Amino acid sequence: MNLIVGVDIGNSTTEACVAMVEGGDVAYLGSGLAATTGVKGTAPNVTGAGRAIAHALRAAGRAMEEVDAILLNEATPVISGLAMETITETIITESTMIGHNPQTPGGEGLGVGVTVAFDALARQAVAPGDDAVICVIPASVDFEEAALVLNAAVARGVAVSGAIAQRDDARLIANRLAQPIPIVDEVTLVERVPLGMAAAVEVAAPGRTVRTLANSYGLATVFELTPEETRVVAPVARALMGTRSAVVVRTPGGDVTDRRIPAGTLELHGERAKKAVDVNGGAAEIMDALRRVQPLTDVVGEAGSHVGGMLAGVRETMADLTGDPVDTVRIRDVLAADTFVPREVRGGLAGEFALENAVALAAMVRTSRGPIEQVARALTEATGVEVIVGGVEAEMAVRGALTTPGTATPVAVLDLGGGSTDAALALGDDEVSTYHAAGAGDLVTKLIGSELGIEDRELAEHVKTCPLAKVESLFHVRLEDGTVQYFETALPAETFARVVALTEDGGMVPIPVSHGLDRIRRVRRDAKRRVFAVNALRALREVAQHGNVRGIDFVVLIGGSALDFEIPELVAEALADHGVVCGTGNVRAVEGPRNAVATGLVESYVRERVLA
Amino acid sequence: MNLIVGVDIGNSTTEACVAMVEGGDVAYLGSGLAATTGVKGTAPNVTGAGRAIAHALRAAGRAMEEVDAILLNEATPVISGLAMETITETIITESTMIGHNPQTPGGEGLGVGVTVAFDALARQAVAPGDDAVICVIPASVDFEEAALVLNAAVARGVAVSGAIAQRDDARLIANRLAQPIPIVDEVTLVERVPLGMAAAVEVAAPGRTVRTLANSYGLATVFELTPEETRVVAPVARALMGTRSAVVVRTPGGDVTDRRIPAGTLELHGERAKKAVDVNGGAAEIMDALRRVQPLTDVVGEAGSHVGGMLAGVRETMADLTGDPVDTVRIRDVLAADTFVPREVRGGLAGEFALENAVALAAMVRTSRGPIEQVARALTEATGVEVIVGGVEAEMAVRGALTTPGTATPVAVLDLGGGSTDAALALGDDEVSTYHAAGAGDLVTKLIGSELGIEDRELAEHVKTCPLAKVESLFHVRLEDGTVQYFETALPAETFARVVALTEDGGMVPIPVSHGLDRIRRVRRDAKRRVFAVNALRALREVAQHGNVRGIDFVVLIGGSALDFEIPELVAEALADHGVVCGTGNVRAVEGPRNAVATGLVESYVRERVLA
Amino acid sequence: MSGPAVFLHVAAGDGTALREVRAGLEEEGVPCRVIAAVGDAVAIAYNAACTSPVSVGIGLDADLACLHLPQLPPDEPLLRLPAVHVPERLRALGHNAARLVKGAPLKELP
Amino acid sequence: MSGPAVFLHVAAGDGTALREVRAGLEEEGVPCRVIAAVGDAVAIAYNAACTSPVSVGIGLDADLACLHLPQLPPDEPLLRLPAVHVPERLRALGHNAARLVKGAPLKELP
Ligand SMILES: Nc1ncnc2c1ncn2[C@@H]1O[C@H](COP(=O)(O)OP(=O)(O)O)[C@@H](O)[C@H]1O
Ligand SMILES: Nc1ncnc2c1ncn2[C@@H]1O[C@H](COP(=O)(O)OP(=O)(O)O)[C@@H](O)[C@H]1O
Ligand SMILES: [Mg+2]
Ligand SMILES: [Mg+2]
Repeated sequence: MNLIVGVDIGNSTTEACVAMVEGGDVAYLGSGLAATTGVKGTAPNVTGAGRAIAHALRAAGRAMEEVDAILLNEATPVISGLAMETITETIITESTMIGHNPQTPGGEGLGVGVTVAFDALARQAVAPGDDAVICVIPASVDFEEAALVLNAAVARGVAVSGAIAQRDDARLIANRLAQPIPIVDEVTLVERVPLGMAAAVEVAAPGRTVRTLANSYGLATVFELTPEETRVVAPVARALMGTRSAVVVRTPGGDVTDRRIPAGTLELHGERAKKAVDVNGGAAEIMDALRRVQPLTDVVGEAGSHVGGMLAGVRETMADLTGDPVDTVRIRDVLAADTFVPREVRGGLAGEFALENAVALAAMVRTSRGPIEQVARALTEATGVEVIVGGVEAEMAVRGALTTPGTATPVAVLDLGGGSTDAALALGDDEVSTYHAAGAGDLVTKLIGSELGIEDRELAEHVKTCPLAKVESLFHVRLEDGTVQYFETALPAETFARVVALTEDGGMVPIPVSHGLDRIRRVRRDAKRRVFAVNALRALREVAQHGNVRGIDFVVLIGGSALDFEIPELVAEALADHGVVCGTGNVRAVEGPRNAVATGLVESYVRERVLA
Repeated sequence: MNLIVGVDIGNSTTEACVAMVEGGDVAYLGSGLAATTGVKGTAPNVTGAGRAIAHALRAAGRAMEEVDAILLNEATPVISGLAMETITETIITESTMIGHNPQTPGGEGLGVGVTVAFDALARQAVAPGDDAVICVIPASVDFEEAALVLNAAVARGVAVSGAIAQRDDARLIANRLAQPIPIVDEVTLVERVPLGMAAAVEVAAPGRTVRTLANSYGLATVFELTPEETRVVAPVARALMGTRSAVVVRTPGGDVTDRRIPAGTLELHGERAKKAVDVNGGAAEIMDALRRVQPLTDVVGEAGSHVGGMLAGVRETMADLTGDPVDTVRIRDVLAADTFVPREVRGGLAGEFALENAVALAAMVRTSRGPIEQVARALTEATGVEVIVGGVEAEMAVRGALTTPGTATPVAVLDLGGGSTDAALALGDDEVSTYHAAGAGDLVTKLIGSELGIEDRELAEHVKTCPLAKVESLFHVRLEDGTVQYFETALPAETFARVVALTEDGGMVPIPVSHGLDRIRRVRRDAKRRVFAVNALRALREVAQHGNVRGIDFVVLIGGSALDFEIPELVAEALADHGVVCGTGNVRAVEGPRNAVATGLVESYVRERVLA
Repeated sequence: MSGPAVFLHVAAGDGTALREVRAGLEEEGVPCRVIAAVGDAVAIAYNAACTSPVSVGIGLDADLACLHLPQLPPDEPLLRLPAVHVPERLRALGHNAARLVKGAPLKELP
Repeated sequence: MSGPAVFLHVAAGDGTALREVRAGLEEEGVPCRVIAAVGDAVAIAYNAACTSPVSVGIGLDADLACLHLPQLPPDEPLLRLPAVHVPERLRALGHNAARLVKGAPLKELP
């Protein structure tokens, strides 16, 4: 009888299990996990491993002194890095448009005229016969005074067709006008609105969006533009699509541009071929080029370009982590994902935001790290127990995953981790082929964070792993699926009408962004799809014979990201057309998708002893 | 001085405009429209034309007697048809699962046991040592009685691990249990639940979804399945993904199948090539094949197959409408769109629905209809005014669209109508190339109706053309964009918590489906994209030189569907990468996207008189 | 005591009506507070609605069960059922009171 | 009169506070009803909240402006501002009363 502990040091998590082995029989007594300490495969791992083992022993009701041997996996020497680069930029070269969406604009319809300062109107500097005017009202003017002056001007015969206000009082003003006009308010930088220029103000009916100012030919009609001028203002129209109110001021030479920032080219070196691809072409083109040069030996970015800097950054971080010289770091896989980043528009007047396109890259780096023996030795020192370095990680993962009820070979195991999505295919008993695809849970967190403008990584992680709810009153929330949950005591006022993430332990984390629940949910699910659905297919194709996924019978999902409440579902959806059974692993019928490698180490140890 | 009326008879709408012409000068006095009466290009059109002319004359303040000539367009002899075919079917061959989502299930967690009738439990027919049980409770049992019996059984030592209830009282029962168990309620056909079988009941925490029963390996664990059996139940797991509660009963031989209904092949005959394509492959494959055989001369469906019947139907309807013999009807364009249809699952126990895949086809048929002269003669008789049949519809459309401010050649006009999306490209002055793409507003309406399960066409039309709102209390609604609208008097109780369509005239039409606002919105926008974004690109490629859309400077959207509050935006989005200015037409700077052809007729009449 | 609850004002009744209405509310997971009252069902329902912190009230007397909201005219309750009645309909009235609070579509009365 | 409205109970005040609070509500498009009351701002605000058909109340006296909800403990209003105060903050209190009714995120007080 032997008390054995299996230990798996992953990039993020170290897992352990305790088993009693007698001849060919094995009884599992407990398991545990802890965060990995240090870079996987280096001496600092010992701390985390010690913690995981201690947890497992506690669960088993055993002590370290009773342990006969610790089995440790031969860690794969791959680690992953992330980078992101914005490839478009929106600039308003002169103040031509205000496309922001105040919550409470005033009036309704379209007003066209020449911009005039409120003061000038108050001083009667505009004569009855003059052109129609758009009045620009600064914050110093009270709404009653504003209405008084506008009404007086109209009474004198001045055509007042719209207004732009700095304070949040458009409705207050509009409600007091004898003849209602459209008013856009909350224009923070109202003093920058050029005066004496042709301008148009449009406010749509509630629930609708502006029609004239969001249409190039509508702008052409309003400002009597030539075809050439129309072409120049087309980006203004595009930027205003979907807003409920808008102002466009026609300044000579004023312009909005939609600039593509040259991001540079990526050079993919394969064993047999080489391909250069323009990053501005987007993720699909990069992944397409990658498919053509597989197997990949390295990736370099054009020197001096954005992507060059981006890849150099990845290489340096990796070199720092591993202690390898920068020039020996080789990139063995990349995953590109199209994304977008909300950025304040340069030259805007009311803090307008534009969604800029960006490309995110995850890269997989093979390192020349020292052997695992170093960790093994340190672990023996720390525990006083013999440490046996066992089989290859992928084989152990397969062996552990196969303890899931209902599985059999040919089986593919997909380890959905933090940095990489690892596939291992076992057709018969021993031949295991593997692929390490760059990109996993960490990239999902990063995409969610940047697309929603959330800087705090922990918050982005909450958005990733928790269902959402909308706080509809101080006493109830509406969950993602529409059901309502009631509370006896008031929720914090700052969560009111906000979207919150519901943590597993019943907590409620407010998400401080202005998007609605559904938008946040879509960002979350799209990010998961772009990473895990894409990578599952990609990794399975790499390990499958002739790239044919249909030949695989069972796909078992393991790893931390398989614990997610929707990632397994999204992966199953992506594999639905390939005739495989896909589900989340349930290691030893009790562990769920955790502990596969640690369990595989024990299984393989037992088998070898029986065979010996 | 001549008083001239231009008349355009479209498939759905007849438009007219009245102009005073003097030498080369023209002054437009008014315009009007009416629904087209009869099939476009046939004598019954006169009624609708008369109405449109009368409206236009009234707007112009003129009488029919003053009119010198009516200009009529040479109508394009194309009409369109629609068909839809379901290609998958979900069948539960024995009662194995109940995946419905009652609003208020009881308890939380997973319960596994053997199904037993409530009566048997009440009669103490289950002994303490027996297997764990899942109790099946019919509607005749009151919740207090149910709780009493369950508590008594547990007190006697019977392991009760879950329950299935017919009434809506799962929480009432669960609240009264000494030991809480998961309970799924509102199982309408509870008497069909097989007794004495292994079963599992799972209820997820609020806002979450079932994990074990929606995972193939979870089912394998619960029911101790072999890999072969696991493969068989995989569709059950798939069907349960996303629900909050579920029941699975394991009946020997019970099974859920996901059957593909063989839909047959479509044969596309081009002028130079021929291609057969399997309809089950989906819309993308059909459209791809179409691209390869262009120009298309006809399409036939495999005899005896679903798609064969589908196309025969289109052909017959067209023949009926036009009076042409069926075998002379030729299909000149098709648009295929992937869609889905909610269908009740055969063999379900609680009215479960499954979304079945379907393919919708729009077809464009060239007819050999008699010349427009027939309509012209009838119109002269009806009005007593000379009717002049003028130029080709597409040329007139371009000429009318070019009265939009800010436009110039090279211009492409996209007429977004009811049955077809027509492109006309004018590079210089007179060379106009055209393409009639099947599928437009009517197909969008049809997709929306079938995907949401709305039978009433008018209601589907409302969903298509109106923004949505959710009635949040009897006194306020929340609009699509999140803003709130308040009412002084109570809204009808049946609209409470429902999604409504807001008609342009301020009306509120309840949409009697169970989906949330956001789901309905997504269906609506996706339908518009699948039809108009796809067709805009397709039609522009067909008319552009070498299929290169970039060579076009301006794209002007006209026709009824260009009036839509979001279609122009979705088309502009689809063309965003092609460097064209795209916007909604504003004919004569006042008509918006209406009246282009009627205006073009007058413009061309004036030009010819000047040249003559 | 001011927790969120539907107020249920009871002037009289045979107990069954009260039990069913409360069961409907409980199944939906919305708290309710039962208070003895004097007056006819419509009037006490309106009063219950006006005082309930979630603005939903129910009134019960020997003849009627009423569901009321403060925004409605006092003599026009949203729902009015005979109090001695099919239990399923009274249960549904409880469900609907709760659904008004939760913002869920109302149940059709069976 | 029972239309949906925030109730604004006023014990005293210099008029400016009242004007600003009402302006905030008007800008948001939510009706309000001004009613003379006796008592301190907290108490009358709670009373206003309990009687308002939309369950949002405001109380004003010479010292304080309070925003209250019936579900809160009577002596703990959601918001409490000095009544003789920066007008922008009083305006924002009106905005927030309206936003509680509309279910829109609250404005930060300037
Ligand atoms: N309960 C959970 N739900 C969703 N994701 C999770 C959960 N727990 C961990 N993760 C994710 O799993 C990833 C780490 O996976 P893990 O298997 O522990 O990594 P590794 O294999 O690299 O050690 C992280 O991206 C983390 O966000
Ligand atoms: N206001 C509107 N908003 C959205 N769609 C509209 C509107 N008015 C008409 N339509 C759509 O336009 C289509 C008919 O277009 P029309 O140009 O009148 O047809 P045709 O060119 O065939 O005569 C129909 O599908 C109808 O739903
Ligand atoms: Mg405002
Ligand atoms: Mg229930």
